Formats: sequence, C-alpha cells, structure tokens
Amino acid sequence: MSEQGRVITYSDAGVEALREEMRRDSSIVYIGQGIGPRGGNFRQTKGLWKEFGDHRLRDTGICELGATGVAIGAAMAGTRTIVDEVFLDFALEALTQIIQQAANISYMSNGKIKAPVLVRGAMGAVRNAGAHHSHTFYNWFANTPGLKVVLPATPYDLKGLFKSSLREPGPVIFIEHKSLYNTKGVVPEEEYIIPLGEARIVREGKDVTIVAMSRMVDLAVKAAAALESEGVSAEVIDPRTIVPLDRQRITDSIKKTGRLVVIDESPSSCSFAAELLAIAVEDCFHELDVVPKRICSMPVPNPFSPVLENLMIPSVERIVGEIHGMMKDVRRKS
Amino acid sequence: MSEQGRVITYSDAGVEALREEMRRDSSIVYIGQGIGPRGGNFRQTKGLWKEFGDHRLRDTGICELGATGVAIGAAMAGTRTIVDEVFLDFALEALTQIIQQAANISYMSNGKIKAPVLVRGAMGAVRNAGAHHSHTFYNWFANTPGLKVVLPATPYDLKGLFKSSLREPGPVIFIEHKSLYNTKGVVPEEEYIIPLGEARIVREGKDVTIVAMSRMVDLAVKAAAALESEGVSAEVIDPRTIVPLDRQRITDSIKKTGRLVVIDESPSSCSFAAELLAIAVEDCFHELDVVPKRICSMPVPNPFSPVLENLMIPSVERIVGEIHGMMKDVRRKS
Amino acid sequence: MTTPVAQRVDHKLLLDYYKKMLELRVFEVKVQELYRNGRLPGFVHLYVGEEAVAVGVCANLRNDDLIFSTHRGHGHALAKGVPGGVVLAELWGKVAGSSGGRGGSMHMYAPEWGFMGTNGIVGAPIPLATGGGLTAKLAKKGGVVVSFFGEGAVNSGSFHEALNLGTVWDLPVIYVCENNLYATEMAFSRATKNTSVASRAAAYGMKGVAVDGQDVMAVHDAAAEAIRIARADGGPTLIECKTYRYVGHHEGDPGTDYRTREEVQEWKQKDPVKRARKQLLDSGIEEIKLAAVDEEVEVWIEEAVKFAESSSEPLAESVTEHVY
Amino acid sequence: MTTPVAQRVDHKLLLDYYKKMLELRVFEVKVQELYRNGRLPGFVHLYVGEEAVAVGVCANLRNDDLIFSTHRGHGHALAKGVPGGVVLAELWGKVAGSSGGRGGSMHMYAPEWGFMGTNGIVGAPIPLATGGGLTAKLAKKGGVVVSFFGEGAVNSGSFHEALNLGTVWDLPVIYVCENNLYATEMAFSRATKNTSVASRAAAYGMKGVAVDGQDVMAVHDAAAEAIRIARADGGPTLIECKTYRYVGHHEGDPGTDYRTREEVQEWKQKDPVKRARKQLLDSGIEEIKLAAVDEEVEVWIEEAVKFAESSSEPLAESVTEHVY
Ligand SMILES: Cc1ncc(C[n+]2csc(CCOP(=O)(O)OP(=O)(O)O)c2C)c(N)n1
Ligand SMILES: Cc1ncc(C[n+]2csc(CCOP(=O)(O)OP(=O)(O)O)c2C)c(N)n1
Ligand SMILES: [Mg+2]
Ligand SMILES: [Mg+2]
Repeated sequence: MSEQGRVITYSDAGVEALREEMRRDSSIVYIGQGIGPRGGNFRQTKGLWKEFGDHRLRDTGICELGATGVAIGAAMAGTRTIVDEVFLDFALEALTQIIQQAANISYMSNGKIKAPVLVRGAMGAVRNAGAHHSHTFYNWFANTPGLKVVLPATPYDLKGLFKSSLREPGPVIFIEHKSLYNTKGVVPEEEYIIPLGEARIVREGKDVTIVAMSRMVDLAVKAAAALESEGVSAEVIDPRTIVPLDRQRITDSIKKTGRLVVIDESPSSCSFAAELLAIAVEDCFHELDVVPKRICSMPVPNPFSPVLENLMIPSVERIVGEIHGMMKDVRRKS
Repeated sequence: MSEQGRVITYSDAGVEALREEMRRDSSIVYIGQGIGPRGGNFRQTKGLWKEFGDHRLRDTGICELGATGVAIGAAMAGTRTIVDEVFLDFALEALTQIIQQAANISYMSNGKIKAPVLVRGAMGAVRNAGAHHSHTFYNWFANTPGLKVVLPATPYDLKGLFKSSLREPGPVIFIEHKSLYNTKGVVPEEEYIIPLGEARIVREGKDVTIVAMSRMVDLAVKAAAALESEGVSAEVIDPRTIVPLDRQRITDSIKKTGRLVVIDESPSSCSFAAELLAIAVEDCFHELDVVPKRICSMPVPNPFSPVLENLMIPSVERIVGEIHGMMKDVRRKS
Repeated sequence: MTTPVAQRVDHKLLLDYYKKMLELRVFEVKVQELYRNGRLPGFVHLYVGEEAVAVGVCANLRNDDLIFSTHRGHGHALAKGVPGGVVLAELWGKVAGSSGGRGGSMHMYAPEWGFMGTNGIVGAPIPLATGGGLTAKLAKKGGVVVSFFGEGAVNSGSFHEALNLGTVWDLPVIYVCENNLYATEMAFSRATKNTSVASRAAAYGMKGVAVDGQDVMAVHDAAAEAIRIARADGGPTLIECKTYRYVGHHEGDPGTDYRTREEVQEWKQKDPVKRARKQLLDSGIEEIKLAAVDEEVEVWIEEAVKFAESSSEPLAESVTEHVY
Repeated sequence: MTTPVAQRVDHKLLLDYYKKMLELRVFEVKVQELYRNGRLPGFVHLYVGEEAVAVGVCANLRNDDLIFSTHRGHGHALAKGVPGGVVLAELWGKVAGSSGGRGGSMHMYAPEWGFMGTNGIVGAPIPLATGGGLTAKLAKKGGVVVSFFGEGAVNSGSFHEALNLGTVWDLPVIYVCENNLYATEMAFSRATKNTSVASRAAAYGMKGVAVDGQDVMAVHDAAAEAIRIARADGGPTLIECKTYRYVGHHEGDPGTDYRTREEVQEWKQKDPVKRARKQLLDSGIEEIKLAAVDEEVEVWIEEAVKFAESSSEPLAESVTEHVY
C-alpha cells in the first residue's frame, strides 16, 4: 500500500491527518503556540486555521502548563483535544499535568472519566539548536502507566499513526522528530490508519536485528545498506509505538538473527535501548548468539558545536563499526 | 563501622547530616515548604530553624517551580542550596528548571558555572496516599546527563550520602523514601561520609544476586532470609547511587552467582531494572546461568485501595516466589 | 461587591442551605471519628468551618454544570450532589465508592453529578477547570464550571496561567478561592505581600470580588451574579471567600502552634452553620422545625456509614483495569 | 514613572551610550550577514531596535552585578561588558567563545563579566535571576541582579512565582521586561487582556514602572532609581520598557504578516541610536566627533570578526568534559 500514492513531506502528512480527523470529528480542538494563522513553527498546522478558524485552532501565549492543563480538562469534559508543545522540550513545563492528571485520570476514576488528549511535541537534535531544544524524553513517558507513546519515522507512518491516535480513548504522547519535518515519503490518496502497537519491518535480514525509532530508522537503513555490500544481512525494525510495544515481532526477529543492536537518540541509562536489551534477555535468552549492543547518544547535554554534536549522536559510521565488531564475535552456538 | 553508634531514625539521620554540614559550610541555604518552624512535613528539618533561622531555612508558599529556579540560580551565583520538594511528586512542577537549567549549566558554560544544588524529595508508596503522591521517577533523573542520583535505604547511608552530596560541585537529586522516615538504624557518633558511586553489599550470598534500592532493600533482605532457610544463598546489593553507578561491584556479584533479580518500585518499562538487565547481558553475557528477572511495581497508577496497592508493589512473597522459580531452572552450564 | 443580605432572609432557601451545611459538617465529624479509630486508610483533609462556601456556590449550579475541587474536597462533592454514602465508601476504599475505592479522598470523581474530582496536586485543578470551561463554551448550552482552590494555590504558576487563559478566551468559569488564611502551617501573609486574592484578578483583566465566606447567603449571591454572567457568555469571575478551617491541615497533622487558640475561637463565633440557624430562628421559624432537620441529617449520616461499611473491597483482578 | 530627560542631556554619558548602542546594532547586523551567508550554525534571535534597553540598564551596573538574559541576548552580553569577539566566537561554535562553542546563541555564559547566561527557555531565567538576587542579598555587598525577559514571558508561571518570591524576600533584583509587543508572531494583546506589564507588579505588592524603551536616558534613569533602591536593600522593581524589534523573530523566520510595514516604519522613526545621535548633535557636539566614534565601532566589529573567525573548533576529546 505504501507503494502507491503521492510523495509528500512528514509535516504535510501530519497536516493531512489533522484535516481529515478534524473534519470527521467536529469536537477536535487544537491548542498551542503559533499553530493558528502562523501555521506552526514547523509548518505542522499549515492551512488548518483557514479552514477551522479560531475556535478550533487556539493560539496561546507562552504558558505550556496552563494550556496543557486546559487541554486535559477540556478532554475530561468531553472535547477531544490536541495540545502542541511544539518543541517536546517545553513539555517539561507541563509535565505535572501530563503525568499526574492525564495519565492517571482513567484509572483513578475507575474508568468513568477519560482524557482523550493528544500531546504533540517535536524531539531530538536539529541544526545545532543546543542543549535546551534537543531532548527526547520518550522513555520517561513509556515509564508512565496510562500514556501511549508514538514515534513516527516516515510521512506514511506519521499520517496513519496520527489518525489512530486521534481515535484513542485516552492520552497519547505523539512525538515527531524536528529534523524529519522536511523529509519526504509516499502517502496514499485513500484513507488508511495504522493501529498502535504494530512494529514495522523496515528491511528484512537474517544476520542481525537493528531496532530503531524516529530519525534513527534512517541511520539504521543506511547502515544496513552499507553492511549488505559486505555480505552482512541486517533486519531493521521500527517499533513505531513504545506503548503499546510490539514485543512479539521484535523478539521473533531477535530469535531469527541471534544478534541485536538498538539505536537510540537518548542517553543510554534507563533508556528505551535498555528496555530492549532487557526484553531480549528475558525472551530470547537462549537464542542470543552474541552480546546485544546499545548505540545511544553520549551521556552529555547536546553541545552547540556541530563538531561535538555529530560525535554525540549515533551515526551511520558508528553503527556499521559496532556491527562489524559484533559479526567478528564467534557465534556462541557454533 | 556501622556496628557502633546510636540507633536513630532515617529522618533524624538526615537532620544530623544537615546540621553538621550547615555548620561546616555557612553558605548552605535550605529552601522549601514547611521546612522552617514546622520542621518539615516528614520531620526532615526538625530543630534546624531554631539554630539557623529564617535566612538559611526559607519557607516558601506553594511554588515549586519558582523555588527550585531560585535555588538553582542562587547556586549558580555561588550559594550552596538545598531545595526540598517534600514529595518527589512535586518535583514535576519544577522539572524544567532541574533538567534544562541545573543539569546542563556546567556543560553549557564549559565548566565556568556550577550549580551546587541538592534537590530533595521523598518518593514511593506510603500509607495509601494514592496516585498523586506515590511516584518514584529516579530513572528519569538517571537518564539525564549532569545529574547525580542518590537513594539511601538506611539511616547510616542517608547521613553519609547526604554529607557527600552536600560537597558535590553540581546538582544532586537526593531521593528518600516516605515510608522509611520512621525506620531506625545504627549511626556512629563520629563524623563519616559515604562517597557517591559505591554500592553496598547488604548481605553476601552465592546462588543469586538481588539488586534493590531504597525501601526495596528491606524486602530483598527479608526475602533472602526466607530463602536461606530453604538453602538458597542470596546476595543482596544496594547500589545506593544510580549516578554514578558502581557497575563493577554489581557485575562482579552477578558473575559470581550467575543469577540476577532486580527489585524496583517503579513500573518496569525503561526502568532502572531494565538498565540493570541490560548491564547484566552486556557485562555478564557468558556468566548468566538463567534468565534474569525484573520484579517491579505493576504498570498501573498507585491505587488508593490497600488491597490493590499491596498487589501492585513488589512484596517479599513475590520475590521469594520468583526466586523459587529461578532456582528450579536448570543451570545452563551444567 | 455583593449586596448585604443580613436583613432579607429567604426562609425556604436558607433552610435548605442550613441543612446542606449541616450535612457537610456532620459528614466531616464522622470521617474524623472513623479516621481516628483507624477505620479509613490514606490521608484526609477536612472541610470543617468552610461549609458556607461549597453550599453557597453549588446552590446555583445545575447537575450538568461541572466543578473541579481540591485536596479538601468532601464538602464540594456533597454540595454538588454526590450521595454521602458514595463519598464515604470512596474514603473507605470500597467498591461502592465513586472511584470504586481506587481514588480515595484526594482522587475522587463523580461525573454523574458533575463532580470532576478532588485533586492531590495544589493548583492543578485550576487549568483543568478552565479546560472544562472551554468545553462548556463550545457546547453552547449555558453550562458553567466552578474551580475551587485555596489561597495557597494563588502563588502557583497554575493559577497565573489558567486565569489568564480563562479571561482571554472568555470562558464560563467561576474561580472560587477559599481563603482560609493558611496553607498547611504557612500564613498567606508570609507567602506573599499582596494578601488580597480578589485584587489579583486585575492582573488578568478579570472581574474580582471578595465576600464573607462564613455567610452562606453572601456567598450565594456573589456566586449567583458571577454564574449569571458566565452563562450569558460574559466571561469568568474570581471570587475570594474569606473563610477558616477549624481543624488541622489534615487529620493527624500535629501542627497547631502556627495559629492562636484565640484566632480559632474568634472564627468559630462566625460559624456559618450556627449563623444560619440563628438567622432562621430570628426570622421566626420554630426551633422544633430545625430540630426535625437536625434529626434528618443524623439519620442521613448513619445511612451513609451503613452503606459504605457494607460495601466490599475491590477484587484483586481489578487492579489492572482502566489504565488506558 | 521617571522624570522626562529630553531636555537635560549629559554629553559624556549620552556619547558613551550612543557608542555602546551602535556597537550592539553593528554587531547584530554583522551576525545577520554571517548567518545569511551560512557561516554560523544554530539559530539566532537578533536584538536590532532594542539597544537602548540593554545599554540604559547595564550602564548602572558594576562588573560583579549579575544579569540573566534571554534567547535574544547578544545585546545584553555586550552591554554587560562581554567582548564582541568572545560573543561572536560562541555564536560560531569556536573554542574562543564564552562557552568554548558548546553553548551558542541561546546558552552563552560569561560569569567573568557577571553575565549569567542567555537562555533557550522562555521564563526560566526569571526564577534563576531571583536566586542570583538571593545570593547577592546574603553576600551583603550591595550587589544587584537584573532579570531581562520579554513580554511573552509575563504570562508564564515562572514570572508569577519568581516575582512573588523576589518581593516576599525583598531581593535586590530588577525585573526588566522588554515589551516589544510580540512573542514570535503572537501579539501581546492576543495573549492577555491586561497589556500593561508594569501594572502586574501590583499583584505581588511590588513597585512597577513603565518607560520609553527607545530613549536610552529614560531607561537609564528608571533603572538607576530601581538599582539604587535594590542596593539599599529596598527590594525589587519591575520596569516595563516599551520597545520593538525591527527584524524577524529569529533569522530565517518567514513570519512577517503579523505586523504591518507601517508599524515597523513608525517604530524606526523612534530609533534609539538615531535619537541619541540627534540629541548629541542638537546639544552642540560636532558631526566629526560622532563620525570618529562610528569609525571606532567599525574597527571594533572587524576585529571581533577576525578574533572569532581565527579561533578553532572544539577538540573531539572535549565532548565528554564538564558534564558534572
Ligand atoms: C504542587 C503541590 N505542592 C505542595 C502540595 C502539598 N500540599 C497539600 S495541601 C497544601 C496546602 C494547600 O493550602 P491551600 O491551597 O490554602 O488549601 P487549604 O489546605 O488551606 O484548604 C500543600 C502545601 C501539593 N499537594 N501540591
Ligand atoms: C517555555 C518556552 N516556550 C516556548 C518557547 C519558544 N519561544 C522562543 S522565543 C519565544 C517568544 C518569546 O517572546 P518574548 O518573551 O516576548 O521575547 P522576544 O522574542 O519578543 O524578545 C517563544 C514562544 C521557549 N523557548 N520556551
Ligand atoms: Mg488555605
Ligand atoms: Mg516580545
């Protein structure tokens, strides 16, 4: 399916999803900074204000805490809301509302109150924005019961996951990557949705399983291509959603290849990469042939210097190098 | 050393550490809610206001964001500060200051500005306080470069770790456990400090390594005692600080026993328990005899109902049961 | 400001309010007794002394109007119409509780009665209530939302950001501050140099009024006016109710030395329940009629206790339900 | 309010301020050029049009007084005394930069000159500056701290909580709001119903004044008075400086349609640099003298560029330094 269709950008795929869902569900209200007439700092709401107006696209001043609380409260009262933190970094201003109120409300109310709020934010390093504008945080949300966590890597996935996220009964943390907004991909004309919880096999392979999300998927694919020329067949898997997690598809692949590499843009301590290594040893203890590897950002704040930041973040070279080392390891079973 | 001395409570051990350090370093200022005349919601500053007065023990209204920012800014300008969030849950109100400002300042300023601020908060379940007052969060801080993360489990460790934390050049997240404040332990008369980064072998054993922190240490010790009567020798290790982490002492133990169980009060996804399983497979791949186990709180908000919360949190019974199962596993090497 | 009401007393209404306030009072006294006897788990913050605020405000509300409450919310729940037994069962952690025993005192929800929850986080309900107001405004049914909070929440960023949004968007929200002078042991005058909560409204270009929170009719009238404006899409109002809690911050809180016995006694002179009772007697209603009401309330609380006590504990299997 | 100063002009001072403002202006124009030519990484927010605020305020400060700046902070750094080359090298990501190239425009620190940082997080510097004020107060050396922020930060909880603490503790902090009417494309009048920032001080029981931010002497005098009070332990003041940015929110920001060409032109009529120049000429100073100053500034900026350009990139090994 993702073969036919038009080639559009990651940001436009989001705009399409929003337009379709806001037409389908007239209760949807979108709250954020610069998401009205401006069309979004990342062009992520381009053109929507013209169609839906001030009542449904609500610009606010600089008050993420209040705006997020308002979006959650409105959702509790029956309005499906989207609150756009723009930079995921700014979600920190509102974390108390997201973690204490949105994530807990269904459980605390015994299912009587739901908060269908989508918290949108763009993560990760982009054009040396520096330490304050480059955080990832997805593993924090994945550590919080009550939140679903979605990280699309392509325009196709973004549109399909966005639409299903806007049909969830409760809160969804929808995390885009800043440096993907201008990337392009094929998106079908006809409507489609992608259910949360289904990993995508980006590329089939038999020697090593590479798990990556968001921008790291592109690096993983490039590394896999480089390895192919050396006769190493790498399978690339993108979980697409951390909560719910498609544990089955991921562990099936690990069992098949016996080797696991996880690419993670966040620092490694208590990261999603750590979670995947834990899952691998829990579910694939006897099938793992060599020590699985975490390839994460270095444990430092994002440096402004391009020279330093390029060292800090996982690179294709680093991935290829790590996998070279891994392939040299004598297979335990042999 | 921890054999001589007086028996005092966990909260009093903290008060002693504070009194000694505030006498030693006249620049220390303590900011928080109810930490002045009231002596702290948990009695964690009992009697200090009488000695140090309004200028060094500064009560604030309900403004964790502002108070934490003030503590960080004062620290950047040269005052060693302590900001007490009282309940760690309330640190969410101030997370932007802790993560963006305190954690990054040394790196961003190329080491020219340090923020010697200690962020204090009490975590975990206590007397069915419910979902809003029972969070743990330590793995989030451990995922943040620039922060040291300390979790004392006993009065002895609390005092020694508190004193060294108050001599750190940068920010320290000092996390106590609400339900430990009234527990008692031996604390020496003479001064001592415990360096950050040294795990404590709580109990030696040879069949299985149990890693636990904070309140979970007590459960682990009780489980180990129960297992002993059945001829299972469990080693209990308390890392005491997650950052820096005593990876050596922990992996040495895993290599010795070949079995690992991690007890973690937080939900398991992207948790400290996940980090430890990852470390185990990275460093002890060939020594692990059986699948390591995570014993974590269930992935649900803390229910108010005592019946439900007791099910949710790790218990001695659950730990013993899991280890029974583990011991039945045929050792891979045999 | 609101017109003085001491003179003109509406028997019927005042009698209803008297009864409601008495229910709130008797309920909390019972909770205190049960808690002290170790019957109730968790922590409870009692509303004793502040009854006129919840009753005076909620008397103006429809069932489908929403209120967002605080950590001190039993009185708000009862005033909004949640049955006493349902509230008490929740405090007891029983399945018959409004949250099936999973919430307790600080996480109690009863949307069937427009009760959108107590809250363990100070300040948090203010943005939430503002969001409820956004939903009410978009629904165009004249619904309103009340945000209750203590004066301790006024210095929090949540208050600041929410009131600004509520004003900018002209939301039908009534911000009711229960200024009982203290946040835990912290006197408001130690927490800020501007102790007039009503005056804070000006910072947002919002209407602000202060009212005697121990006079149920005064609260009622101030709320009625604000609600009338909100229903007509005229935007929010901040109402400061000057009130007082007779009890400790929470049950078991040792702190007492932060306020004098005299101060507590002074406020008890202005007790809202006694005051309403006296107004009723002065206005000619017979003692016997009031005695009958008091009797009804006694029966009511006993039934609430029976209801809660007889309810069972949640089933173990239910622990993983309703997470998403 | 401050006393009008149009008449009485102090040559010496005004000439110094004129030169400083010109440096700020020329610096940003150069940064714009370099950025547009793809020489500088990251993102830059330029201070063009707002020079009188930084210069007028900082003229009153000692080297050991501290300032906490914003995302639009190059001008603040220069006005506080950080050398142009050091600032530019930082924007370039070079080792000679104030943060060795690890910070860039929004994370630039130079404590040697009392410059406690630009900041990528709106609102965040206000509590930090308040904390700096706490340290200054405890040091009892008459030091003061200036907190610069835009009007966009005024609706944030950080502003609210910090100003309240600053007042309650009588800290020597001067809160300087650069009200340039917009936050990104968001007009202040769309973000709040109370567009008077100075009036917000009342909510905290703080002194508040508004001043023409395009008149360097007016800013100077207002700041001088507030700083005098703060040094004497008289507590904080909120100063609203009405100013305007001529350029886009950040370089490369397409947004333009949120304000009219006319509005921009109107403000350029009040240009602080031109205005100071005219005042100097009117007061009898010769054209030639000013031309000499302009020349000095040209030399200064060229040297700053040489300094920054010739500095090297950080060493790879340094990536893991200074985390703790
Ligand atoms: C964000 C946050 N900080 C601190 C607390 C702890 N706390 C619970 S109630 C309370 C006092 C609240 O005072 P006020 O708002 O005046 O309400 P009152 O108790 O007087 O009714 C405090 C500090 C909290 N629950 N949430
Ligand atoms: C907490 C936070 N929210 C949003 C942003 C994005 N942002 C950067 S600058 C800016 C506008 C700031 O406006 P103002 O405070 O008036 O300063 P000005 O740019 O006008 O100088 C915004 C919204 C941010 N950096 N931090
Ligand atoms: Mg109060
Ligand atoms: Mg502005």
